[in-house]
Formats: sequence, structure tokens, C-alpha cells
Amino acid sequence: MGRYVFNRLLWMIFILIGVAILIFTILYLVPGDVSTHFLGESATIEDRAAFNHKYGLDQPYLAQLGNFLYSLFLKGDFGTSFKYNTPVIEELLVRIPRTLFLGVSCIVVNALIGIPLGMMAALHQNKWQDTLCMVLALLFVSVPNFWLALEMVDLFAIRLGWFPPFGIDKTTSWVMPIIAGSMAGVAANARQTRSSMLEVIRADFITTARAKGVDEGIVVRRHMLPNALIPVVTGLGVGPSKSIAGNVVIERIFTIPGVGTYMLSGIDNYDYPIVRSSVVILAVFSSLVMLLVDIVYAIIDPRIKAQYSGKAKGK
Amino acid sequence: MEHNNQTVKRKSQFAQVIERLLTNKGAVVGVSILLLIVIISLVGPLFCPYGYNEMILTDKFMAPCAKHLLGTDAYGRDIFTRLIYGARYSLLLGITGALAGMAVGIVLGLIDGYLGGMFDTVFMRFLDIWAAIPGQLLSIIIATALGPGFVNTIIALSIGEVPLVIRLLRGQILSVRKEDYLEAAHSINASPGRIMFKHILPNVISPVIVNTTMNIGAIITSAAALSYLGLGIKPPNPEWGAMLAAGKSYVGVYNWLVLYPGLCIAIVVLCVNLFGDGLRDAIDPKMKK
Amino acid sequence: MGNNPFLSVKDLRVEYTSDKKAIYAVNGVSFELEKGKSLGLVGETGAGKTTIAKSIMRILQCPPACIKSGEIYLDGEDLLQKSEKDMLEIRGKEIAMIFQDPMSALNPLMTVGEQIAEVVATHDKSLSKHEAEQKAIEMMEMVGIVGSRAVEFPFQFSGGMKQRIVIAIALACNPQLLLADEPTTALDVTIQAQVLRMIKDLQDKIETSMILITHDLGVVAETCDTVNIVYAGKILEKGTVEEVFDAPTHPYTRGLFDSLPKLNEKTDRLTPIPGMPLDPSIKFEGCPFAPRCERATDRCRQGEIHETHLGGTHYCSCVLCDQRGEA
Amino acid sequence: MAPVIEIRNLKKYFGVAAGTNHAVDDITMTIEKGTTMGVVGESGCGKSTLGRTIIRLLEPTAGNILLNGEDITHAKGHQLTKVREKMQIIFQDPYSSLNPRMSVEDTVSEPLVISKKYKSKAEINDAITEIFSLVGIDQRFRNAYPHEMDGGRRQRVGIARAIALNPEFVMCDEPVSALDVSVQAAVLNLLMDLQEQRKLTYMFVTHDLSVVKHISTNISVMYLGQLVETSPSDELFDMPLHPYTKALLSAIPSTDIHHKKEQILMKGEITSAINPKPGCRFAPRCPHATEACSQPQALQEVGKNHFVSCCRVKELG
Repeated sequence: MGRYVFNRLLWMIFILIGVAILIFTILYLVPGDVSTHFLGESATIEDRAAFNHKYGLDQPYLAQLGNFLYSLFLKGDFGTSFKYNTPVIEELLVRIPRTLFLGVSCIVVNALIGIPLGMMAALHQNKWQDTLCMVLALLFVSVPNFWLALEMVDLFAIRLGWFPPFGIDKTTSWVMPIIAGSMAGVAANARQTRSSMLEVIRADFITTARAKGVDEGIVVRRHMLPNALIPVVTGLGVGPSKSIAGNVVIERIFTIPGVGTYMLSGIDNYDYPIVRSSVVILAVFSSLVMLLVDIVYAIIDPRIKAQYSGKAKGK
Repeated sequence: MEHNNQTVKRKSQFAQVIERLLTNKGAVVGVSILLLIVIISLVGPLFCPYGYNEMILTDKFMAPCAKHLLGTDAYGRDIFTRLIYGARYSLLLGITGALAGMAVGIVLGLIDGYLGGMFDTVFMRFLDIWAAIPGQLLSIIIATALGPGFVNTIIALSIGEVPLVIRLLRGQILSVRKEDYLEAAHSINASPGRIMFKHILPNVISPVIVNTTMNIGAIITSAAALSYLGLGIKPPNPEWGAMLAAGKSYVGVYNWLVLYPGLCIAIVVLCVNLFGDGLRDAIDPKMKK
Repeated sequence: MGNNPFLSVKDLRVEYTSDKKAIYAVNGVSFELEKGKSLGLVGETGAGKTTIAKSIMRILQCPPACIKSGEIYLDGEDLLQKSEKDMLEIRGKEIAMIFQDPMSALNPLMTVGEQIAEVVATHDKSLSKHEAEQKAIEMMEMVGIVGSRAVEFPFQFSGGMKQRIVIAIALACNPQLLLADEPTTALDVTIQAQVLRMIKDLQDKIETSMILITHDLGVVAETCDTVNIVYAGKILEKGTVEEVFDAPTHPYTRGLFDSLPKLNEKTDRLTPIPGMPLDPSIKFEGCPFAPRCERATDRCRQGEIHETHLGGTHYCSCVLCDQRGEA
Repeated sequence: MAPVIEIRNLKKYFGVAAGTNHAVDDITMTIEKGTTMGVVGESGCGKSTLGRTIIRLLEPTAGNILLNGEDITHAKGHQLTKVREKMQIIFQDPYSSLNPRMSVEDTVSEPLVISKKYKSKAEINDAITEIFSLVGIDQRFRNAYPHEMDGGRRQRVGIARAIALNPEFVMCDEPVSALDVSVQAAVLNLLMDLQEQRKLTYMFVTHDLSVVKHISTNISVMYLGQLVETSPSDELFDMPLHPYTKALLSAIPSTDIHHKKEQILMKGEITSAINPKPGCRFAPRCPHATEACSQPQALQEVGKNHFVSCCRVKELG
């Protein structure tokens, strides 16, 4: 098991290097000169040359890329902001916990609401509970989360004054961002849980369990649920990696000073070191969540566990 | 299952899917509303009393009334008119974005399925990297690099979708590869091209189509989000997301600026999803039960 | 036959609903089984054999599968009148079932020991967890698997081994009635021989009665005392194995025997049964086999076909026997 | 009679996670024109792999395959095209063997279209009409899709596809094991009729011993990739010599209730052919195994066309 986690971590580092190269290249290909964007049309040629030289922008692509990767992965240096002339890492360290908190809260809400909704629907297939849950899920996936966020601000913050409309000063500040950020995930989880439950309900081993005379409640809890949750766990992993990106917009609407808003400010200001580093950090989050999911998956499913722990298959 | 002593008629599978689709209330409602919106967005401007960018400065921030059904914005532009024009953007972006992603995904997926071996190994590694950046985040970065504009937005939106299509297609191809009829095709000397296009593609394409349909809704939302961030369609074009962005400062004051564009997005996405769900059930009736 | 048979099924009818259409799966089945004996239910795909077994066990999910009428007496009590709560006591303890596909009959996420212990613990609440586990290990040893493998998961066992575990679950509470639904169809012939032998030995040991569902007449000949031939949810012929195998009477039974390649005689050509099985969504009248029967007359297609007593315990539902009986 | 198929020391190995699977290990066999070679064995014994290797759907690891005396082991390109037209396959599963998106007519006409032997649509059409009546599919099913037909009819479509180009050799991979007995009988009859009319040579792979006895001229018994015994059909049932053959035959449930035979129950379960030890692979389960069984076994001739691969065959009798 330990070796499996180690291998996966190694693999993750490889992926992150790839992500860094990809992001660097995309931003390198932005048409026009960075110094023009940043210093404005009025800057003199000398100013621009000085700027380019300072940040190594006058070097060829490969040298710049090598430099970027070297400082990022070997020195842990995320570069320096063009605009503020401060190390990006300092700002990131302050912001990372906020983004993580929002992301993890959304995952928890997704699971706590989505899974029971899907279960209820599956256990009452084709009855009103099923219809209700599925209509709710359909609504949740269809409503854009940033619009919902704006409407919530309108109603609950400005008109009713229940929550602060923006910022993170109070504990209640987090309520609306978390609700808006988890809508789509709740719906996805509910749908996934329902369909995998319906598959498991018809499985032969459920008939075996019933034939043992086991109480229906135990059949659901002990036999159906664990099997149905395996694909849901996978979904839980894909969901947040989506919602971390979706949360970029949520962060901006509620002006949460997280990694997402930082990245957007970098985009607005052509401050590419900020953009690059923020994307790498967000990719780290989503890779870590995926890794976590794979580990959980390996723990709950003995078939996968055996595959990784190198235990020989039965004789 | 069979009609006794009656010639079995050739019924194209497409016709069967349509038949089943028509029995699905949700899908029918979804498609009808979508068609209505398409017709309105095409014909509507002919009957609109205002231009989409016509500023009536005396009518600034008018609440919905008889003159301006859904009110006006900060420049006195009629919201209703702008929404009608905006429908074109959302629908076009959603559909072309999803189709572009699907097309590229299918081409790459088939190449991968055809070459297999080493190419597959390397390509899958590359795809892992591609997919490690969450789709919407990648769209934001690509949109930043390309700059705003209609075509650029489509590229930015579809790029995140491609790895998912490839993975889906690849999984399908792998499962179909185990089927005996492929071995049978080899044994009757079918060429690789024939096997790919006659035996594999028709049997793997349905989930991809369903997935693409389901994606249209997500892409419409992403498109609006990009415009909201100022990276997609730029004002003064009446894109719904851009309208939301313009209205966000007046939240709590002139709430119709945000309410109606958002509602439009939600309704279109809902209809697309209803259609997608119906299509999934119609293409694979087993999945429903 | 004794006055008080151990199991008696009377006029059982089961219907499924699929896409709002009714599927007539079991259409008035009656049979009896004496204590300690084994009965073979033989028929082809879709004949309703499994539905009959699941009806006795009362594990059909309604909808879609509903028991429309009938009585099932086990030791004189009608199972169909029992409450679900009473049935929980009976299932696994009085009646147990072995399923066709050992690959999917076990929960992939529980160890096999836990799965055997579960049925033990369910029916004997006085046992501690440890005692239930001990019993599970005992059961595994009984079906020929080393007890130390109780902590392993189903995927670590071969098909034949899994089926042994399913059998261990079924027999763990010494049931009075064992329903074995094609227990060896998925297994290789040498493993089938091992498993059938084991089921028979254990059946003798714990004196349980058995209904063996199969499509294989050979398996019935090796294992059962009596046999019922099922077609389209109806029993067309029944009797002891000797009676039916020595003198197959119903045209369908004969058709089955004629289509089998024989091991100990040379046949140049087999005689298949023409036509196709009945569409179960059509309610038939008369004999369900009439459309495929070469000797069918108008009489076969109308009214109720009665069982004709051919002597001993041998019965046949065919107009031809009826006439012969009268004649 | 000339042999249609000759295979010499044929081997097919697969690399798997745990090592090398010796699925087909050193098999030599001859199939005469117009005869049926039955190949029996339990799941995992390599019988299907053997058949697929012979008809060149799988690349042989070593050994030779001769079709009408011509070595086709490494046939490529045009030669392979010609070879495949002469060797066809019928599958076990009538569901997975037909492309669900192709009508029955398209499926059966595909080999004709690919072969380019027919000049016009009308010719192909006539050919299909003939094939359909030959295999007993009603013409009204021409436009049907596989899911609109029952298992027996689907299997006939599979047979129609296989014989469309008039092959010489057909490898039948458990063609009736997915069918009910009453349908199975009809398909077996059809296969035997076709053999007679078209002088077909069959290799009939199955686990069902009564079926194989009925249809085969000769029978080969396989165990974990190795050939343990091969013999004329009747002789094998009257006088099985290899301990595995004996056990296998004794395990068949018989409908003959008056002559109950003594069952030989084997110890343990079938293992696997992954990284096998040298010697007889049946030895671990064999009641008669001795030291000598761990040596490589040679096929010994014990009668006309009757070979056994067991070093103790003479002593055991």
C-alpha cells in the first residue's frame, strides 16, 4: 500500500511538471510583448529592455522554460510578481488555506447532500421521491452557479441582510460561497449515486443477501451501499477538480482573497508569474484530491487493494 | 420480439431512437422550448422596436414596464431586445463548442485506437497532463492567451472537453475490441479502415453523442462564465454572461439586470439537459431501468 | 405419495410487467415434494423455473414480478400467507437457495467468512460474533475449503470454489428445503461432478429436501428422485426419474430426449423440436406446446388440459394421454 | 484422403502479469478433408486459442501450420487474404459475434463484398438468397437486426457468414453451447448437412462431450495447453487411456439411469498454464502420478490414429 501511494506521488510530480510546461507554453504564446502589455504603449525601448532583462524575458523559450521549471521544482521559487515586485509564494501561502477551505467544504456538502438524495431516489424508483430528487438534481445542474451567487447576494445579503455580501471577515461569510460552489456537485453526486444504486439493487449478491433472511435495512446498509458508493467516490474526485475551477468565479463574486482571485488579478494585469503559479497550485489541489480518492478507493475495494499491495491472487 | 411470418422491415436505428425520444415528455418539452428560443432569436429582431445596442439615455435603469418589458440597463438599452440577440451567442457557443470538442476528440480517439501500442501509452500520459488542469481553468487560460472573440471562445471552451471525449471513446473501443464480431471481421479480411468505420465506430459513438449533448449545457454555462470574467464575448455584444457582468454592480438595486440574463441561461441549460437525459434513455433503453 | 407432503405448491401463477406489458412467467404450477427427496425441475431458457424457486422463497420483487395466485405449503403452512417478518425467519433457515452464477452471487466487498457468518448470526442471535465466525469456518471445511481462507474475498476464489461458498451459505443453518438454481451450469464438467456429489452428500447428511433446477437431463438423472418437465410456466410431465426417463410420454419431453446427442448409442441425425418457445407475453389457451407439436389437434388449442395419471406417480398433461387413458 | 490442416509442434504463448501463459504448447495434429476434429477440454485449456491460432487470427509463437500442404504459418498480405477465405470461424456467443449495428443481410454479404469476387449487386443478392436458404434463415429476415432474432437464428447467421465464401476449413468454437438443447440439435444437424454438401472440414471446439462424440470423426483431449490424447471418436469413448480422459468421461452426467458408471473424482481444481513446470500438467491431480510424470511426456501411438501422452499408459492399461 505504501509503495502504491509512493508511486502515485511520483506520478503526480511528473504530471505537475507537464502541467507547468503546458501552462508556461500557453502563456508564452500570448501574442505581443509582455513588457508592452505591462508597461503600456508609452514605455521607452530602454525601459522595456530593462524590464525584459530583469525577468529574463529576453532569453530564448527553452532557457526561460528551463529557468522556470528549475526554480519552481528545485528551489520552490514561484517567481516574482511583475506588478508588486514581491515573491509570489508569500501571497500564495496566505491565500491557499482559503481556497482549500472553500473547496473541501464544497466536497463535504456534495457528499452529505448528494449521496442521500441519490439513495432516496433509487430506493423509491419511479415513485414521487425519485421524481422529486431527480427534478431537484436537474435544476441544480442547470442553474449557473455564478448567477445563483449573484441572486443570493441580492436576496440574502442586500435585501435580508443575513450574510455579508462579500469578503471573509465573518464565519457567515462562507455560507453563500459554499452553497453556490456545491450546487452542481450535489446534483452530480445525486445522479451518480442513483444510477449506481439501481445497478447494485439488481445484482445477484443482493438476492443472495435477501435469501439469507437478512433484514431489508441491513441489506441496504451492508450490501447495497458500499458497492454503490465505489463509483460515487470516483465521482467525488472528479467533481471537486471541476469545482475548484468553478470556484474561481465564485471567489471573484464574493471577493474571497483566494488563489482563484489572485490568478484572475494576474490575468487582468498581465502579471504572468502570478497566473502560472496559481494554475500550478490549483492543479496540485485537483491532483491531490484525485490521489486521495484513489487511495480511498483502494482501501474500500479489496480487489484494487490486492492489485496494489502485490498480494498474489488466490490459488 | 418478432412478428410472425411478417417480413422484418428495415428500421433504421436512428428512427428507433427518435421514436423512443418522442415518448419522453421531458425531452419533448426541452426540445420544444429550445426550438422556440431558436425561432425567436432568428425572427425576433425583426419585430423588436429597439436595436440591441440602441441607447436611450432618457430610459436609463428603467424597471420592467410596458415600454421596456424587462427593463433597461445603465445605457438605457432594452434588456428584452438584448436577451433575444444574446440567445444566438449562447446557443451557437454551446453547440459549436460541444461539437468542436467532440470532433477533435473523436479524431484523436480514433487515431489512438487505430495506432494503439506505444502511441497509445505516450498519448495517454500526455492526456493525463491535459486532464490534470480542470477544464474550466484551462478554458480561462486559453481564453487569456487567445484574447476575446467568438472563435477564440469556442476554442477555449472545447479544449477542456477533448480529453474527456478521448477517454470515453477509448474505453468504449477497448470494450468493443473484445467482441467476437471484430474477430469475425478480421477473419473475412476486412481492412483496418473498414473495421474502424463499419464495426467499431457505429458501436462506440452513442455514448459520445449523449455525452456531447449533456455537455452543451455545461459549455453554455462556461461560456457565460468566461464572458462574465471579461475573457469571452466582450461588451457591448449582448452575450448573457457579459450582461450579467455588466449588471453585477447593481445587484440589490436594479436586480432585473442580473435576474433575466441568468434566468435565460438557466432555462436554456435546463432544456438542453432535459433533451440530453431523454437522448441517453432513448439511445440506451437498458440504462433507464 | 403421503397424505401430508413436506412441500406442496398449488396452482402457482406469477406475472411480470415489463414496459407495461404482462409477461406470463408461471401459469398454474402444482407439485409436491417429500421430505429428504430431491426434485428436478427441467426446462429450457425462459420456462419459468427460477421464478418458481424465487416464489417459494418469496424473494420476487413486486413490481415487476407479482404472485397472482396459488398456495405454497411447507410443512402444512402456507408461505404465501406469511408476513414479511415471518419470512425473514424462514429464509436462510428453513429454505435456502443456491444461485446459478457463483461469480456474481457473492458480495465483492465482504470476506467469504463474513458472508457465511452473516446468515448464521441472522438466525441465531444468541451466538457471539466469534462463534458465528467459527461456524463459518466449520462450514467452509465442510464444503472442502481450508478454513484459513475465510478472511479472503470472493475475487480470490475460482468459480468452483465460489460455488462451494454459496453452498456453504445455503447449508449453514441446516435448512429443511434447498433450492438449487442451476448450481453447476457455470462450472466445468469435472468440477460439476465434484460439486453435485458434494451437494448430494451434504443433503443426505443434514436430511434436507431439494429442488434442483436445471436444463440438463443428465444432471437430473444423476441427482434427483423425481422430475418435473416445465415448459412456458407449466408442468407438462412429472414422475419419478425412472418413470419419466424410461417412458417419456409428453411430446415435449420426448422432443427433449430426441434432441440430445447420446453417449452410448450412435445416432446419425438428431431430431430437434421445430419452432420456437412461446412468447411469454401472450396468454395461451390449451397446451402451450401445441404450436410446436407435430401431433397437435384442435383440441390441444382450447380449454384446460388435464393431468392424466399414467400409473405410479407418473402424470402427463397431454390430450393424447387423456384420450388413451379414456380409451 | 489428404489432410486439409496439418499443424506441427504449434505453440502459442501469452505474456501475462504473472509470467508466460503457455496456452498452446507443442501441439501436433492432422485433420483430413471432410472430417471433423473435436477438441475437448475444460475452460482455460487452450482449445479456443489453438483454433484461433490455426486460422491465423492469432500469431503462432512457434511451430508450423499447413493448409493443403502449403505452409501458412507466416502468411502475409495477399497470401493471408487467400488463406482466410479458405478458413473460417463460427463463434460461441450468438450475441457478441454479430455486429449489432449491421442488418443480417449486411453481415452475410460483407465477406462477399470484400472478396470482390462478385461483379454486381444483383450477383451478391443472388448469392445471399442461396446462402440464406442453405442455412435455413427465412428470407424475410434479410433486413432484421441481430437483436430482433433469437439465439438459434443468430447462430445461423454466423454460420452463413462463415460459409459465404465457400471455405474448406471451418473452426467451430463452441457453436452450440449457448443454445437450448432443442435448438442445439437443429444447429448440429445443419453443420453436419453443410459438411456433407460442401465437403467441409471442421475443427469443433467444445466442452460438451456428448456433442463432440456426435459430430466428430476424431477427438483430441487437451489439458492446460497440452494434448493428452487423440483418437477416433468411438474408440476414445470405448477405450479412453489417459487418466484425464477417463476422469473427464466419467464426469459426464448421463441420462442413462440404468447403467450408472463409477465416477472418478479428481483431486483439486484445474490450475493454470502460466509458467508451468515440465512434465505432465495433469500429474498434480492424477491418482496415478509418479516421479516419472515430472519428465516431459511424449505422444505415444497406441492404436491406429490413437495417441496418448502418458508415460504410465502401458502399466495402467
